[in-house]
Amino acid sequence: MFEVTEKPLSVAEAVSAVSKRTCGALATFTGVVREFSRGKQVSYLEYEAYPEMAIAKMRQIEQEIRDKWEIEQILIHHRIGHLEIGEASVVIAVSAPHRRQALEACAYAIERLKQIVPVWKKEVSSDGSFWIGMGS
Amino acid sequence: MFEVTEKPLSVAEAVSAVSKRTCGALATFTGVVREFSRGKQVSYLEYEAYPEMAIAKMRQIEQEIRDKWEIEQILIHHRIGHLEIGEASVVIAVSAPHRRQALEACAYAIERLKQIVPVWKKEVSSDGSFWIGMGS
Amino acid sequence: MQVQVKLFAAARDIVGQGEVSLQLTEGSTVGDLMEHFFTRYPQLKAMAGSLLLAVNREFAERTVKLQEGDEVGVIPPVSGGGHV
Amino acid sequence: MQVQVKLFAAARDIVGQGEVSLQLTEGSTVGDLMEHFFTRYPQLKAMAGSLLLAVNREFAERTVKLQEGDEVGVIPPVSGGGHV
Repeated sequence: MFEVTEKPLSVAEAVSAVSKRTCGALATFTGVVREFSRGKQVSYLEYEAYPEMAIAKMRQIEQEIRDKWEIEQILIHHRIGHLEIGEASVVIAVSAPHRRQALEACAYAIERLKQIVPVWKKEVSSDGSFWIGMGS
Repeated sequence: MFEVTEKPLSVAEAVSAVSKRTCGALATFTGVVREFSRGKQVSYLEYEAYPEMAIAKMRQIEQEIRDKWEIEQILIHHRIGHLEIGEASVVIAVSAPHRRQALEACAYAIERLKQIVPVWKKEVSSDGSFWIGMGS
Repeated sequence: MQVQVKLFAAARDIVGQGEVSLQLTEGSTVGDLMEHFFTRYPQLKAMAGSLLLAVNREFAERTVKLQEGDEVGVIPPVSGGGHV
Repeated sequence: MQVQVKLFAAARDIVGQGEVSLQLTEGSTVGDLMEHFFTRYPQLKAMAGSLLLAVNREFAERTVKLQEGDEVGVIPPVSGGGHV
Protein backbone atom coordinates (compact mmCIF):
# COMPACT_ATOMS: atom_id res chain seq x y z
CA MET A 1 0.00 0.00 0.00
CA PHE A 2 3.03 2.31 0.12
CA GLU A 3 4.85 3.30 -3.01
CA VAL A 4 7.33 5.82 -4.34
CA THR A 5 6.99 5.66 -8.08
CA GLU A 6 7.74 7.46 -11.33
CA LYS A 7 4.41 6.35 -12.78
CA PRO A 8 1.31 8.58 -12.82
CA LEU A 9 -0.92 8.15 -9.78
CA SER A 10 -4.54 7.09 -9.95
CA VAL A 11 -7.13 8.03 -7.32
CA ALA A 12 -9.46 5.40 -8.77
CA GLU A 13 -6.89 2.65 -8.23
CA ALA A 14 -6.17 3.92 -4.73
CA VAL A 15 -9.87 3.82 -3.87
CA SER A 16 -10.28 0.31 -5.17
CA ALA A 17 -7.14 -0.87 -3.34
CA VAL A 18 -8.44 0.21 0.09
CA SER A 19 -12.07 -0.82 -0.38
CA LYS A 20 -13.39 -3.59 1.86
CA ARG A 21 -16.87 -4.92 2.54
CA THR A 22 -16.61 -3.87 6.17
CA CYS A 23 -15.97 -0.21 5.28
CA GLY A 24 -18.66 2.41 5.32
CA ALA A 25 -16.36 5.30 4.54
CA LEU A 26 -13.48 6.11 2.30
CA ALA A 27 -11.50 9.34 2.27
CA THR A 28 -8.82 10.41 -0.17
CA PHE A 29 -6.38 13.27 -0.45
CA THR A 30 -4.55 14.18 -3.63
CA GLY A 31 -1.75 16.72 -3.86
CA VAL A 32 -1.57 18.32 -7.29
CA VAL A 33 1.08 20.45 -9.00
CA ARG A 34 -0.25 23.99 -9.18
CA GLU A 35 0.18 26.46 -11.98
CA PHE A 36 1.25 29.25 -9.65
CA SER A 37 3.45 29.16 -6.59
CA ARG A 38 4.46 32.23 -4.59
CA GLY A 39 3.16 34.35 -7.45
CA LYS A 40 5.40 32.70 -10.03
CA GLN A 41 4.26 30.73 -13.05
CA VAL A 42 5.53 27.16 -12.62
CA SER A 43 6.77 25.30 -15.70
CA TYR A 44 7.07 21.87 -14.08
CA LEU A 45 8.38 20.14 -10.98
CA GLU A 46 11.04 17.55 -10.32
CA TYR A 47 10.36 15.30 -7.33
CA GLU A 48 13.04 13.30 -5.62
CA ALA A 49 12.81 10.88 -2.70
CA TYR A 50 14.92 8.87 -0.31
CA PRO A 51 12.74 5.92 -1.28
CA GLU A 52 13.64 3.32 1.37
CA MET A 53 13.26 5.84 4.19
CA ALA A 54 10.11 7.31 2.62
CA ILE A 55 8.47 3.87 2.70
CA ALA A 56 9.65 3.30 6.28
CA LYS A 57 8.13 6.64 7.35
CA MET A 58 4.86 5.88 5.55
CA ARG A 59 4.72 2.64 7.59
CA GLN A 60 5.31 4.69 10.72
CA ILE A 61 2.43 7.00 9.77
CA GLU A 62 0.17 3.97 9.35
CA GLN A 63 1.14 2.77 12.81
CA GLU A 64 0.51 6.19 14.37
CA ILE A 65 -2.90 6.25 12.70
CA ARG A 66 -3.82 2.76 13.88
CA ASP A 67 -2.92 3.83 17.41
CA LYS A 68 -5.40 6.72 17.15
CA TRP A 69 -8.25 5.57 14.89
CA GLU A 70 -9.99 2.39 13.87
CA ILE A 71 -9.31 2.17 10.16
CA GLU A 72 -9.33 -0.69 7.69
CA GLN A 73 -6.70 0.15 5.12
CA ILE A 74 -4.42 3.01 4.25
CA LEU A 75 -2.58 3.64 1.02
CA ILE A 76 0.05 6.30 0.31
CA HIS A 77 1.53 6.65 -3.16
CA HIS A 78 4.08 9.37 -3.84
CA ARG A 79 5.24 10.18 -7.30
CA ILE A 80 8.80 11.22 -8.15
CA GLY A 81 10.49 12.48 -11.29
CA HIS A 82 9.16 15.04 -13.73
CA LEU A 83 5.63 16.30 -13.01
CA GLU A 84 3.60 18.66 -15.15
CA ILE A 85 1.02 21.12 -13.84
CA GLY A 86 -2.21 19.35 -12.89
CA GLU A 87 -0.51 16.03 -12.21
CA ALA A 88 -0.89 14.32 -8.84
CA SER A 89 2.23 14.21 -6.68
CA VAL A 90 0.72 12.25 -3.80
CA VAL A 91 -2.42 10.20 -3.27
CA ILE A 92 -3.61 9.04 0.14
CA ALA A 93 -6.64 6.78 0.58
CA VAL A 94 -8.10 5.55 3.87
CA SER A 95 -11.00 3.18 4.40
CA ALA A 96 -12.73 2.81 7.75
CA PRO A 97 -15.98 1.58 9.23
CA HIS A 98 -17.15 5.16 9.90
CA ARG A 99 -16.68 8.54 8.31
CA ARG A 100 -14.85 10.46 11.03
CA GLN A 101 -12.15 7.80 11.28
CA ALA A 102 -11.53 7.87 7.53
CA LEU A 103 -11.54 11.68 7.28
CA GLU A 104 -9.42 12.36 10.36
CA ALA A 105 -6.89 9.65 9.49
CA CYS A 106 -6.57 10.98 5.94
CA ALA A 107 -5.95 14.55 7.15
CA TYR A 108 -3.44 13.29 9.70
CA ALA A 109 -1.59 11.26 7.06
CA ILE A 110 -0.92 14.25 4.78
CA GLU A 111 0.19 16.45 7.72
CA ARG A 112 2.64 13.80 8.93
CA LEU A 113 3.83 13.08 5.40
CA LYS A 114 4.87 16.73 5.09
CA GLN A 115 6.76 16.44 8.38
CA ILE A 116 8.61 13.15 8.19
CA VAL A 117 8.60 11.60 4.73
CA PRO A 118 11.80 12.50 2.86
CA VAL A 119 10.56 13.74 -0.52
CA TRP A 120 11.72 16.95 -2.16
CA LYS A 121 10.53 18.97 -5.06
CA LYS A 122 12.41 21.28 -7.35
CA GLU A 123 10.20 23.97 -8.79
CA VAL A 124 11.21 24.99 -12.28
CA SER A 125 9.94 28.34 -13.53
CA SER A 126 11.08 31.08 -15.87
CA ASP A 127 13.14 32.49 -12.93
CA GLY A 128 15.20 29.32 -12.56
CA SER A 129 14.75 26.36 -10.26
CA PHE A 130 14.43 26.03 -6.49
CA TRP A 131 14.32 23.20 -4.02
CA ILE A 132 11.21 23.65 -1.95
CA GLY A 133 11.49 23.22 1.79
CA MET A 134 9.55 21.65 4.63
CA GLY A 135 5.91 22.39 5.24
CA SER A 136 5.37 24.10 1.92
CA MET B 1 -21.86 19.54 -9.59
CA PHE B 2 -24.85 18.34 -7.55
CA GLU B 3 -26.73 15.24 -8.50
CA VAL B 4 -29.22 12.74 -7.17
CA THR B 5 -29.00 9.78 -9.49
CA GLU B 6 -29.81 6.10 -9.89
CA LYS B 7 -26.55 5.53 -11.75
CA PRO B 8 -23.42 4.14 -10.06
CA LEU B 9 -21.11 6.83 -8.69
CA SER B 10 -17.51 7.25 -9.76
CA VAL B 11 -14.83 8.79 -7.55
CA ALA B 12 -12.58 9.12 -10.60
CA GLU B 13 -15.17 11.20 -12.45
CA ALA B 14 -15.77 13.31 -9.36
CA VAL B 15 -12.05 14.01 -9.05
CA SER B 16 -11.74 14.99 -12.65
CA ALA B 17 -14.83 17.21 -12.46
CA VAL B 18 -13.41 19.36 -9.62
CA SER B 19 -9.81 19.52 -10.85
CA LYS B 20 -8.46 22.93 -11.85
CA ARG B 21 -4.98 24.19 -12.65
CA THR B 22 -5.10 26.53 -9.68
CA CYS B 23 -5.73 23.68 -7.20
CA GLY B 24 -2.99 22.14 -5.13
CA ALA B 25 -5.27 19.87 -3.15
CA LEU B 26 -8.21 17.63 -3.72
CA ALA B 27 -10.14 15.74 -1.04
CA THR B 28 -12.87 13.18 -1.51
CA PHE B 29 -15.26 11.34 0.72
CA THR B 30 -17.18 8.25 -0.33
CA GLY B 31 -19.95 6.62 1.70
CA VAL B 32 -20.20 2.91 1.00
CA VAL B 33 -22.88 0.32 1.80
CA ARG B 34 -21.47 -1.91 4.55
CA GLU B 35 -21.96 -5.60 4.93
CA PHE B 36 -22.90 -5.31 8.59
CA SER B 37 -24.99 -2.74 10.37
CA ARG B 38 -25.91 -2.88 14.06
CA GLY B 39 -24.66 -6.47 14.09
CA LYS B 40 -27.01 -7.56 11.30
CA GLN B 41 -25.98 -8.89 7.91
CA VAL B 42 -27.31 -6.45 5.31
CA SER B 43 -28.65 -7.85 2.03
CA TYR B 44 -28.97 -4.54 0.19
CA LEU B 45 -30.21 -0.98 0.64
CA GLU B 46 -32.89 1.09 -1.01
CA TYR B 47 -32.18 4.82 -1.10
CA GLU B 48 -34.83 7.43 -1.66
CA ALA B 49 -34.56 11.21 -1.92
CA TYR B 50 -36.64 14.36 -2.11
CA PRO B 51 -34.54 15.24 -5.14
CA GLU B 52 -35.38 18.92 -5.68
CA MET B 53 -34.89 19.74 -1.99
CA ALA B 54 -31.74 17.57 -1.81
CA ILE B 55 -30.17 19.60 -4.61
CA ALA B 56 -31.25 22.86 -2.96
CA LYS B 57 -29.65 21.76 0.33
CA MET B 58 -26.44 20.70 -1.45
CA ARG B 59 -26.27 24.23 -2.87
CA GLN B 60 -26.76 25.60 0.62
CA ILE B 61 -23.86 23.44 1.86
CA GLU B 62 -21.67 24.83 -0.92
CA GLN B 63 -22.56 28.36 0.15
CA GLU B 64 -21.82 27.61 3.81
CA ILE B 65 -18.45 26.16 2.78
CA ARG B 66 -17.54 29.14 0.60
CA ASP B 67 -18.33 31.41 3.56
CA LYS B 68 -15.80 29.47 5.68
CA TRP B 69 -13.03 28.26 3.34
CA GLU B 70 -11.39 29.27 0.10
CA ILE B 71 -12.20 26.37 -2.21
CA GLU B 72 -12.28 26.04 -5.96
CA GLN B 73 -15.00 23.50 -6.68
CA ILE B 74 -17.26 21.16 -4.80
CA LEU B 75 -19.19 18.19 -6.13
CA ILE B 76 -21.79 16.12 -4.28
CA HIS B 77 -23.38 13.14 -5.98
CA HIS B 78 -25.90 11.01 -4.09
CA ARG B 79 -27.15 7.75 -5.41
CA ILE B 80 -30.71 6.52 -4.95
CA GLY B 81 -32.48 3.25 -5.71
CA HIS B 82 -31.18 -0.25 -5.10
CA LEU B 83 -27.60 -0.44 -3.76
CA GLU B 84 -25.60 -3.58 -3.14
CA ILE B 85 -22.94 -3.98 -0.46
CA GLY B 86 -19.73 -2.24 -1.44
CA GLU B 87 -21.44 0.28 -3.70
CA ALA B 88 -21.00 4.00 -3.13
CA SER B 89 -24.05 5.86 -1.87
CA VAL B 90 -22.49 9.31 -1.82
CA VAL B 91 -19.37 10.89 -3.28
CA ILE B 92 -18.09 14.33 -2.28
CA ALA B 93 -15.09 15.95 -3.95
CA VAL B 94 -13.55 19.32 -3.08
CA SER B 95 -10.66 21.07 -4.78
CA ALA B 96 -8.84 23.99 -3.20
CA PRO B 97 -5.56 25.86 -3.44
CA HIS B 98 -4.33 24.30 -0.18
CA ARG B 99 -4.79 21.04 1.65
CA ARG B 100 -6.50 22.17 4.85
CA GLN B 101 -9.22 23.96 2.93
CA ALA B 102 -9.96 20.89 0.83
CA LEU B 103 -9.90 18.46 3.77
CA GLU B 104 -11.91 20.60 6.19
CA ALA B 105 -14.50 21.51 3.56
CA CYS B 106 -14.92 17.86 2.59
CA ALA B 107 -15.44 16.77 6.22
CA TYR B 108 -17.90 19.62 6.75
CA ALA B 109 -19.86 18.68 3.63
CA ILE B 110 -20.56 15.11 4.74
CA GLU B 111 -21.54 16.23 8.27
CA ARG B 112 -23.98 18.79 6.90
CA LEU B 113 -25.29 16.37 4.30
CA LYS B 114 -26.28 14.01 7.12
CA GLN B 115 -28.08 16.88 8.86
CA ILE B 116 -29.99 18.67 6.14
CA VAL B 117 -30.11 16.76 2.85
CA PRO B 118 -33.36 14.76 2.59
CA VAL B 119 -32.19 11.29 1.61
CA TRP B 120 -33.35 8.09 3.27
CA LYS B 121 -32.21 4.53 3.20
CA LYS B 122 -34.13 1.36 3.79
CA GLU B 123 -31.91 -1.39 5.07
CA VAL B 124 -33.00 -4.81 3.91
CA SER B 125 -31.69 -7.81 5.88
CA SER B 126 -32.89 -11.29 6.76
CA ASP B 127 -34.84 -9.69 9.68
CA GLY B 128 -36.92 -7.51 7.37
CA SER B 129 -36.47 -3.93 6.30
CA PHE B 130 -36.05 -0.68 8.22
CA TRP B 131 -35.90 2.99 7.35
CA ILE B 132 -32.73 4.37 8.83
CA GLY B 133 -32.88 7.69 10.63
CA MET B 134 -30.89 10.86 10.94
CA GLY B 135 -27.19 10.87 11.77
CA SER B 136 -26.72 7.14 11.22
CA MET C 1 -56.43 26.98 -1.44
CA GLN C 2 -54.66 24.00 -2.88
CA VAL C 3 -51.30 22.67 -1.64
CA GLN C 4 -49.19 19.78 -2.81
CA VAL C 5 -47.85 17.43 -0.11
CA LYS C 6 -44.88 15.15 -0.69
CA LEU C 7 -44.26 12.28 1.69
CA PHE C 8 -41.08 10.24 1.96
CA ALA C 9 -39.67 7.05 3.42
CA ALA C 10 -41.61 5.80 6.47
CA ALA C 11 -44.14 8.66 6.13
CA ARG C 12 -44.96 7.62 2.58
CA ASP C 13 -45.23 3.97 3.61
CA ILE C 14 -47.81 4.90 6.27
CA VAL C 15 -49.90 7.15 4.04
CA GLY C 16 -49.61 4.75 1.12
CA GLN C 17 -48.72 7.42 -1.43
CA GLY C 18 -45.88 9.86 -2.01
CA GLU C 19 -47.88 12.79 -3.25
CA VAL C 20 -51.21 14.17 -2.05
CA SER C 21 -53.06 17.26 -3.26
CA LEU C 22 -55.07 18.94 -0.50
CA GLN C 23 -57.67 21.69 -0.31
CA LEU C 24 -57.18 23.84 2.82
CA THR C 25 -58.96 26.86 4.19
CA GLU C 26 -57.18 30.21 3.79
CA GLY C 27 -54.74 30.94 6.63
CA SER C 28 -53.96 27.29 7.35
CA THR C 29 -50.53 26.61 8.78
CA VAL C 30 -48.12 23.72 8.29
CA GLY C 31 -49.31 22.50 11.70
CA ASP C 32 -52.94 22.51 10.55
CA LEU C 33 -51.97 20.48 7.50
CA MET C 34 -50.20 17.92 9.65
CA GLU C 35 -53.23 17.60 11.94
CA HIS C 36 -55.17 16.54 8.86
CA PHE C 37 -52.74 13.65 8.38
CA PHE C 38 -52.43 12.79 12.07
CA THR C 39 -56.20 12.36 12.34
CA ARG C 40 -56.25 9.90 9.47
CA TYR C 41 -52.95 8.13 10.19
CA PRO C 42 -52.30 7.44 13.89
CA GLN C 43 -48.98 5.78 12.97
CA LEU C 44 -47.83 9.05 11.46
CA LYS C 45 -48.88 10.88 14.61
CA ALA C 46 -46.71 8.44 16.59
CA MET C 47 -43.67 9.81 14.79
CA ALA C 48 -44.81 13.46 14.89
CA GLY C 49 -42.01 14.49 17.26
CA SER C 50 -39.30 13.49 14.83
CA LEU C 51 -40.90 14.66 11.57
CA LEU C 52 -39.43 17.67 9.83
CA LEU C 53 -41.50 19.77 7.49
CA ALA C 54 -40.48 21.78 4.47
CA VAL C 55 -42.33 24.45 2.54
CA ASN C 56 -41.12 24.97 -1.00
CA ARG C 57 -37.97 22.95 -0.22
CA GLU C 58 -36.93 24.91 2.83
CA PHE C 59 -37.31 23.55 6.35
CA ALA C 60 -40.26 25.29 8.00
CA GLU C 61 -41.77 25.58 11.46
CA ARG C 62 -45.33 24.38 12.01
CA THR C 63 -46.49 27.94 12.57
CA VAL C 64 -45.72 28.95 8.97
CA LYS C 65 -48.81 30.00 6.99
CA LEU C 66 -49.37 28.21 3.73
CA GLN C 67 -50.11 29.86 0.39
CA GLU C 68 -51.91 28.63 -2.70
CA GLY C 69 -49.64 26.31 -4.68
CA ASP C 70 -47.13 25.65 -1.88
CA GLU C 71 -45.23 22.37 -1.88
CA VAL C 72 -45.03 20.82 1.57
CA GLY C 73 -42.48 18.07 2.25
CA VAL C 74 -43.04 15.59 5.07
CA ILE C 75 -39.56 14.51 6.09
CA PRO C 76 -38.88 11.69 8.53
CA PRO C 77 -35.42 11.86 10.13
CA VAL C 78 -32.97 12.31 7.29
CA SER C 79 -30.11 9.95 6.62
CA GLY C 80 -27.87 10.39 3.63
CA GLY C 81 -24.66 8.56 2.82
CA GLY C 82 -23.79 4.99 3.75
CA HIS C 83 -23.71 3.48 7.24
CA VAL C 84 -21.14 5.97 8.15
CA MET D 1 34.92 1.72 9.76
CA GLN D 2 33.06 2.33 6.54
CA VAL D 3 29.70 4.16 6.29
CA GLN D 4 27.52 4.93 3.32
CA VAL D 5 26.24 8.52 3.02
CA LYS D 6 23.23 9.42 0.92
CA LEU D 7 22.65 13.03 0.00
CA PHE D 8 19.44 14.48 -1.41
CA ALA D 9 18.04 17.56 -3.13
CA ALA D 10 20.06 20.74 -2.40
CA ALA D 11 22.62 18.75 -0.36
CA ARG D 12 23.30 16.47 -3.31
CA ASP D 13 23.56 19.42 -5.67
CA ILE D 14 26.22 21.00 -3.44
CA VAL D 15 28.27 17.84 -2.97
CA GLY D 16 27.85 16.87 -6.61
CA GLN D 17 26.92 13.27 -5.91
CA GLY D 18 24.11 11.41 -4.19
CA GLU D 19 26.12 8.67 -2.58
CA VAL D 20 29.52 8.78 -0.85
CA SER D 21 31.35 5.98 0.90
CA LEU D 22 33.45 7.23 3.83
CA GLN D 23 36.10 5.73 6.08
CA LEU D 24 35.73 7.02 9.67
CA THR D 25 37.61 6.36 12.88
CA GLU D 26 35.85 4.10 15.40
CA GLY D 27 33.53 5.99 17.72
CA SER D 28 32.74 8.72 15.19
CA THR D 29 29.33 10.36 15.56
CA VAL D 30 26.87 11.68 13.01
CA GLY D 31 28.13 15.14 13.96
CA ASP D 32 31.73 14.14 13.20
CA LEU D 33 30.65 12.85 9.82
CA MET D 34 28.90 16.11 9.03
CA GLU D 35 31.98 18.14 10.03
CA HIS D 36 33.81 16.21 7.31
CA PHE D 37 31.33 17.53 4.75
CA PHE D 38 31.11 21.04 6.21
CA THR D 39 34.89 21.46 5.91
CA ARG D 40 34.84 20.55 2.23
CA TYR D 41 31.52 22.20 1.31
CA PRO D 42 30.98 25.62 2.94
CA GLN D 43 27.63 25.92 1.14
CA LEU D 44 26.46 22.81 2.95
CA LYS D 45 27.65 24.29 6.25
CA ALA D 46 25.51 27.35 5.49
CA MET D 47 22.42 25.13 5.63
CA ALA D 48 23.62 23.07 8.62
CA GLY D 49 20.92 24.42 10.90
CA SER D 50 18.12 23.10 8.77
CA LEU D 51 19.63 19.74 7.78
CA LEU D 52 18.14 16.59 9.25
CA LEU D 53 20.16 13.43 9.54
CA ALA D 54 19.08 9.81 9.45
CA VAL D 55 20.91 6.66 10.43
CA ASN D 56 19.59 3.50 8.82
CA ARG D 57 16.47 5.37 7.72
CA GLU D 58 15.54 6.71 11.14
CA PHE D 59 16.00 10.36 12.07
CA ALA D 60 19.04 10.64 14.36
CA GLU D 61 20.65 13.29 16.56
CA ARG D 62 24.20 14.37 15.79
CA THR D 63 25.44 12.72 18.97
CA VAL D 64 24.56 9.21 17.73
CA LYS D 65 27.63 6.95 17.33
CA LEU D 66 28.04 5.33 13.95
CA GLN D 67 28.68 1.64 13.32
CA GLU D 68 30.40 -0.19 10.49
CA GLY D 69 28.03 -0.40 7.51
CA ASP D 70 25.60 2.29 8.69
CA GLU D 71 23.64 4.22 6.08
CA VAL D 72 23.53 7.95 6.83
CA GLY D 73 20.97 10.13 5.07
CA VAL D 74 21.58 13.87 4.69
CA ILE D 75 18.12 15.38 4.51
CA PRO D 76 17.45 19.01 3.66
CA PRO D 77 14.07 20.28 4.82
CA VAL D 78 11.52 17.76 3.60
CA SER D 79 8.62 18.64 1.38
CA GLY D 80 6.29 15.98 0.07
CA GLY D 81 3.04 16.46 -1.81
CA GLY D 82 2.16 19.32 -4.13
CA HIS D 83 2.17 23.01 -3.28
CA VAL D 84 -0.39 22.30 -0.68
